[in-house]
Amino acid sequence: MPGDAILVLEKVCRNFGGLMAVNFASLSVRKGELRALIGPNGAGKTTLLNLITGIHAATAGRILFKGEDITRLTPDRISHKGISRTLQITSLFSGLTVYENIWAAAQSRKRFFNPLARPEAWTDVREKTGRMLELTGLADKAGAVCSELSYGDQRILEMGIALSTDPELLLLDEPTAGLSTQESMALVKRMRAMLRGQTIVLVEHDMGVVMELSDRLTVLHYGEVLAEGTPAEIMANDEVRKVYLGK
Amino acid sequence: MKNGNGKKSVREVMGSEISRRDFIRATTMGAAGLAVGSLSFAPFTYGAGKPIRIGTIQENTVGATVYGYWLTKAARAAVAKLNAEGGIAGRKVELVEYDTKVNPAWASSMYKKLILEDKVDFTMGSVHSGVQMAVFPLAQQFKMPYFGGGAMAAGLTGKDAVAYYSRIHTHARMQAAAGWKWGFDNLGKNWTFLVADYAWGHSLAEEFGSRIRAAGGKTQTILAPQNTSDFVPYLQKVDPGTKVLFTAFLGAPALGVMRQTVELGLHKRLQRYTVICCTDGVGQETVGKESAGAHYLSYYPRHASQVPKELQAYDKAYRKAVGMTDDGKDVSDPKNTATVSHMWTMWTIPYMIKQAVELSGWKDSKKNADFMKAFNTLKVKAGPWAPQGDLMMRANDHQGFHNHYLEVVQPDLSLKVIARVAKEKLMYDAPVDLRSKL
Amino acid sequence: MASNLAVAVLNGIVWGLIMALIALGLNLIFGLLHIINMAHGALYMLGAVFSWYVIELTGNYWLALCVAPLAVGLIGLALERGLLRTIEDKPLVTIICTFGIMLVLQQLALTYFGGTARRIALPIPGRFPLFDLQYPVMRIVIAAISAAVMVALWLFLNRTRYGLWMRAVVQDREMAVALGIPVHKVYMWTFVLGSVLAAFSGVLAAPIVSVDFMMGREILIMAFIIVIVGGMGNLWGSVITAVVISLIHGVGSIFVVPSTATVFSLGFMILVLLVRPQGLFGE
Amino acid sequence: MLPDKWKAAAFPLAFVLVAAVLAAVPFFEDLFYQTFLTEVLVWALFAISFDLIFGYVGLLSFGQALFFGLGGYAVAIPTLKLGMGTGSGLLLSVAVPAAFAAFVGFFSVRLTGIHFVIITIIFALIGSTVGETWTSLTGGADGLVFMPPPLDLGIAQLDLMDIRTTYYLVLAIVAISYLFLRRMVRSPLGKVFVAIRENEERARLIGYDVRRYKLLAFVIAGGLSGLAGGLYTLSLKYASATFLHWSVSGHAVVYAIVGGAGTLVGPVLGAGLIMALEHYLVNLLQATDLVVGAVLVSTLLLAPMGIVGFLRGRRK
Amino acid sequence: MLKMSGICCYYGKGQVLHGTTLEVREGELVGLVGRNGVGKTTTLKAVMGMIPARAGSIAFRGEELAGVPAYRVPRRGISYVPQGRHLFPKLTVKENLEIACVAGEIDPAKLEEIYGYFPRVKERLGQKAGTLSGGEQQMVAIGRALIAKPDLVLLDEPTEGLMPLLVQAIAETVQAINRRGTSILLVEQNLKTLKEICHRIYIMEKGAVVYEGTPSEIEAAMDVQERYLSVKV
Repeated sequence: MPGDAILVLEKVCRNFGGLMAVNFASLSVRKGELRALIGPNGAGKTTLLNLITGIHAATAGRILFKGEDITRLTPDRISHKGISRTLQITSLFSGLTVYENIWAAAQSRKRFFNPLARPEAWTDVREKTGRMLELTGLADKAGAVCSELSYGDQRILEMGIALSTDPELLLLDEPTAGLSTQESMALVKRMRAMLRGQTIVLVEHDMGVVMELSDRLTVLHYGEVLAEGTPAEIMANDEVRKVYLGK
Repeated sequence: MKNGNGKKSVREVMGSEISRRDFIRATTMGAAGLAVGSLSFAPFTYGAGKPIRIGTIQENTVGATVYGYWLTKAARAAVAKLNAEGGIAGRKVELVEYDTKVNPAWASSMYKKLILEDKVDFTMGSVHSGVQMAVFPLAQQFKMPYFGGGAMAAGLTGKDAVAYYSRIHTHARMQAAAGWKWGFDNLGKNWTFLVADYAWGHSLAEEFGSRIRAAGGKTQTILAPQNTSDFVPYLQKVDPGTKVLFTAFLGAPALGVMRQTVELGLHKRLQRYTVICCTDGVGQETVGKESAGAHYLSYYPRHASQVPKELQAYDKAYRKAVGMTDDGKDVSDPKNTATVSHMWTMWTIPYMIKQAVELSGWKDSKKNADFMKAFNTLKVKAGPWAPQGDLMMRANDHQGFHNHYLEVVQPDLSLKVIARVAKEKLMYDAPVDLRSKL
Repeated sequence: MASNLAVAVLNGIVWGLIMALIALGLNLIFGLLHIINMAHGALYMLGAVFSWYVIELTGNYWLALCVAPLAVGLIGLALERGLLRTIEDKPLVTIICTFGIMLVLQQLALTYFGGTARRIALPIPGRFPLFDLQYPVMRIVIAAISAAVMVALWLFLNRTRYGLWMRAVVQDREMAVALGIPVHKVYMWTFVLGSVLAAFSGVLAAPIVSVDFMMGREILIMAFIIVIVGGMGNLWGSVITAVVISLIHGVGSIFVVPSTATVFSLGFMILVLLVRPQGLFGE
Repeated sequence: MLPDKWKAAAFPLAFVLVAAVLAAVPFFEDLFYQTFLTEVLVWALFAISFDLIFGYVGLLSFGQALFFGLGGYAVAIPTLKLGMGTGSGLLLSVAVPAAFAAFVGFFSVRLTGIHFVIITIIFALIGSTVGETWTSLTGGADGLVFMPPPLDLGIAQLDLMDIRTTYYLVLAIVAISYLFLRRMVRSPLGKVFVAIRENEERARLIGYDVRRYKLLAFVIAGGLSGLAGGLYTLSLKYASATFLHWSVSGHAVVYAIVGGAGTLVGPVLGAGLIMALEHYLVNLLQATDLVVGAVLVSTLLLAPMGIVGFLRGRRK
Repeated sequence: MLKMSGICCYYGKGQVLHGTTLEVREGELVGLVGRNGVGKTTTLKAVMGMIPARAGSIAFRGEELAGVPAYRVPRRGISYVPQGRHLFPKLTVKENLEIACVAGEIDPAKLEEIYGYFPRVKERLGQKAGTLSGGEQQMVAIGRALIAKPDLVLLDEPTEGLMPLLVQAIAETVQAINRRGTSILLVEQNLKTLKEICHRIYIMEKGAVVYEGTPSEIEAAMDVQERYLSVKV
């Protein structure tokens, strides 16, 4: 589907000392869709996200974002191209308040040289931070140091940070990891509100969440793309069942 | 205001600071008292004038502890003797002491403390060039007379010298003037300088070397870091034709180079020569039997027996006063060797201060300039206060001149004087004229 | 020239072996506890200082060689138990903390031992001829002892249970715990062993270099260089590096001024840090 | 808890109050306290410049002595050898160390953790080795003595041989530097620094070129360390290669840690307290390093956030 | 023998185990199955004391394990084979075995027993563990767990990443070990293997055990399989 594909991976590979973590993976994500990446432990899902965001360099293949080759760019450059992500293990500015966390992300789109600029004067960033706090529902906890938040709130904040960079593509790495079933459901609800219209690649183990949210699924196994399709297609796929159920 | 005699500090008036000051006073006086006790029991009452305070900074904690120990000992003994003899101009003399930590930054801080907090009238002490360089501009800034205790940097009385600093003691240029010719004539014409890659080492190699070369000798210079542990890589570079190996290191490396020279067997084919600064205050038994046969350029014979006849009476009294045996050891600790060649400065300077005060009619800091003028024209005759012999100040550069000695280490590790260089032979053109600056 | 070279090479090896011992202790502690021990030089110095006292009392160098490292080992034990244990997992904090410990130990040595350099007589005074120079037998003996200690350390690490544990903890701490290895005790004994090695090399070097409370400061930097170039955590890389650096230094100083050599070797170290932060022999 | 309005007014009030007290010192105290405070202020500036790179960006630099010493030489050498004025010397004492910091930082910020610590020590060692051996330029360990010419401010000539003038000059420059740093760490730029300290990977992922910001912080810190060295040299009239030795950085480390890293007021407090302690102790016992080392170690173990952190914790 | 009840574990703020309860009886081979990230590995680590349990109790032979320092747990008679083997790569196979005998020397009889299960281990004794193939590493890892003569072995995904032929062999060996009297708690993602060898099977979901049954009971309950193990909602 050329034209409206926003992210394209062409035969991307990455090995770690002989282990092929990602093995000629090809993938195409369309604008506006929510694509879930599933697969057993060690299938290479997180590695794939790391390749897209430039944390690891691909050993082979190309990654195109909006038709532009971003394979060799550094993470900060890729962020400025419009890709944002959350991490599997919560990664916040843990000693700072919720407000400061969001602010740090919100101001990242501005170019600034003046070391003496007053943050109060940046009304646009302030408004954006306020908007984000509302959107994440963390406005009443804005002054709290984020290491004191509940884990669920931390996960939401993590997403809030990612969203505050105005991404065109959002990568979510196991947003419900470490949450109970009830908490997961609450998070999914919040996500629906927060992420409306956003193009998303979602790595998730919780099938409930995946089925609830995703438009299409890609199944990874040993670094390779095993199958791709709508949830219904994937459910009916024998190979996938074998991988998951051992049948 | 600038000379430190300004109005009293609020704190002083409030008295919160008194206890600490009293503490210093008590300790210094206690020490002085002890020294007095050992001399005589003659009680003395002082005039109404407030005490004259002499501030000292010495190397007491780091590196050169032994210098601090002995220079302080000499200073205390001198002050005790001065007080026993009636003080200066009828005023009692007090000593205020601080440690330099061999750290110019710390020393300058302590020096300011001496001037501004302890309000001393005169300052003296330290054998460290960096320390003296650091306090040198402060002496000028506060117009505070300062007398070095034996630092060798020629610059201290060189062309950038300041008017409130005087050195009665030798330095690199004078050492060279005193020592090169003798070495050149008696030890050999082919010299190798193995010196610390450090300002002090550079200047010794330069001062000696240029004279040797001018006289037609050959020189080689090997620089090694001052903190070298293993000298073998440098010693192996010594030219095979070398006749004189001149070394200059301080502290542990000074011992190291001495013994490692012998370990490599170099002592058999060349003469060893150095300035006593390397091992002053270090017992020859510590330097080791490897040092037998080495030559030192010194500024006071370590052993009483080596002191020239006409000075022996003064030397005897001086040794008794500072608590030093005939072999240059601490009377209470035979392992503690005195820095014989440096410490006499602290013995003589207080007396010279007294002379200059009397000559200039000094009462307080207002007459510091006159005091300095008087001090720098002093000619001290050999006597109880000048056991090292006649001493002469030169008013141009505030440099003093005194006799030098050449000592050689005997197989029994005593130091034997084999030559004496009279101070007249050490004169060089004054690089500066400070007379107009006072 | 031949004699220069022969002395340079021989001495490079001898001095390299002593340096290797110091660096081994530093590296052992780093490899296991991830502590950059700024106090290591001070422990080396304490070894030499204690040995001086023992020799003063008994006149026996070989006794000092046994006693002084044990005494320093006790200090290491106290430091690990009392101070470092609670902050072991914070590398930057341990650097600052060991820096503070270094200040304290140096000052203590100064207060009680004094600032004057002391000499320890060569326990074996002989020399043997080497071309037109001579070379002290004791240096060869010291090198041999140093090498023997390294062999002993190798045997300890490879032939004993504790050594096995140490090697295991370096590779996979979590699994070591899961197998029942008391990791905290291993840490403690590693720190003690590192301290003992530092002190032991201090005693070994003492008859060559004289004893002085500042003797550890410059050695520390040399040991850092060796550990980094050889690879942090790579013990035998340190040994090779120590000998090679000593050789280069010995041979190189025939040709260049020492400060130039120092600047170049420091520059080389920067290069290693940037290009191969794991060290030349690290993987 | 105080109303926000009061809180906003608290700092300017406190700052003005402290500055006023310090400015009043020469009218009540004798010269000693002026010189002592001059020193404290200079070391405090050195400590906060170190804290910018350590407390705010999270990089432990043991190499700040290099910039401190260079700042000193940047004042001394042009004045002494080129006959330049004190004003340009002070500007150079910021510019030259900042330029060196840019060079050193270019390599150093690629490394993190202990590797960063070590590379900064190495650079400082190179500096002190060159400084100690290039005696014709630097005077080596003996150092250089110079008499600073009066500082020409256009409207007035400041005689730097005068204690009080020097005190006010140092007080003014340190106060301005403090305000500058305070503004900076609260500015968007400062927020990036703190973000990098808290979570470098996250900062990179939201689009910050982490290395560039680290380099920027390193250069600013280097420039200010240099300024501290310049002021120190100016008050002493003496520059020395010993100031370049990496162990001099230890002062800044101790002051910042004891006072509270990651705050600006902490290092200033730390400098004041430790130096006062040293000056007091020096009359009682000689082993001041013993006490400094012990204070450092016990702070790390008992109050890892320093005095300021401890007080804040208590207030909560 | 092992009784876990109401265990709650956290990674930082994230709660991974929400009151896990399970039991292994003397001589039993129990399977623990569940999808990725449901807390199976954490359950094993909680037993080993590697992750502290903030609530609940872990009793081994009636003695409480929670609060016992991690390094003391193996001495009580529990061995652990972690996911990914975690051999010490730079140690030889022999050393990898020796290290597990924290309290004493290797028992030759036990060693022979291990050779019996895995003849390959004997051949590789002198080789560095890092140079072994995945299957061989797994054999050494199991051998390392057995050499300390445990009463209970915790096995975390021993067949992960192995060739099908080896999967079979490992499964059979596990069964053989169990038959000689060692209790085993076996974690797998692959239900098929478990159904063949286990006495009982627990299914985990979101940090809690949601189903318990014998293989045949599970076989019958297709809905359970679909619900907890398949990709279907």
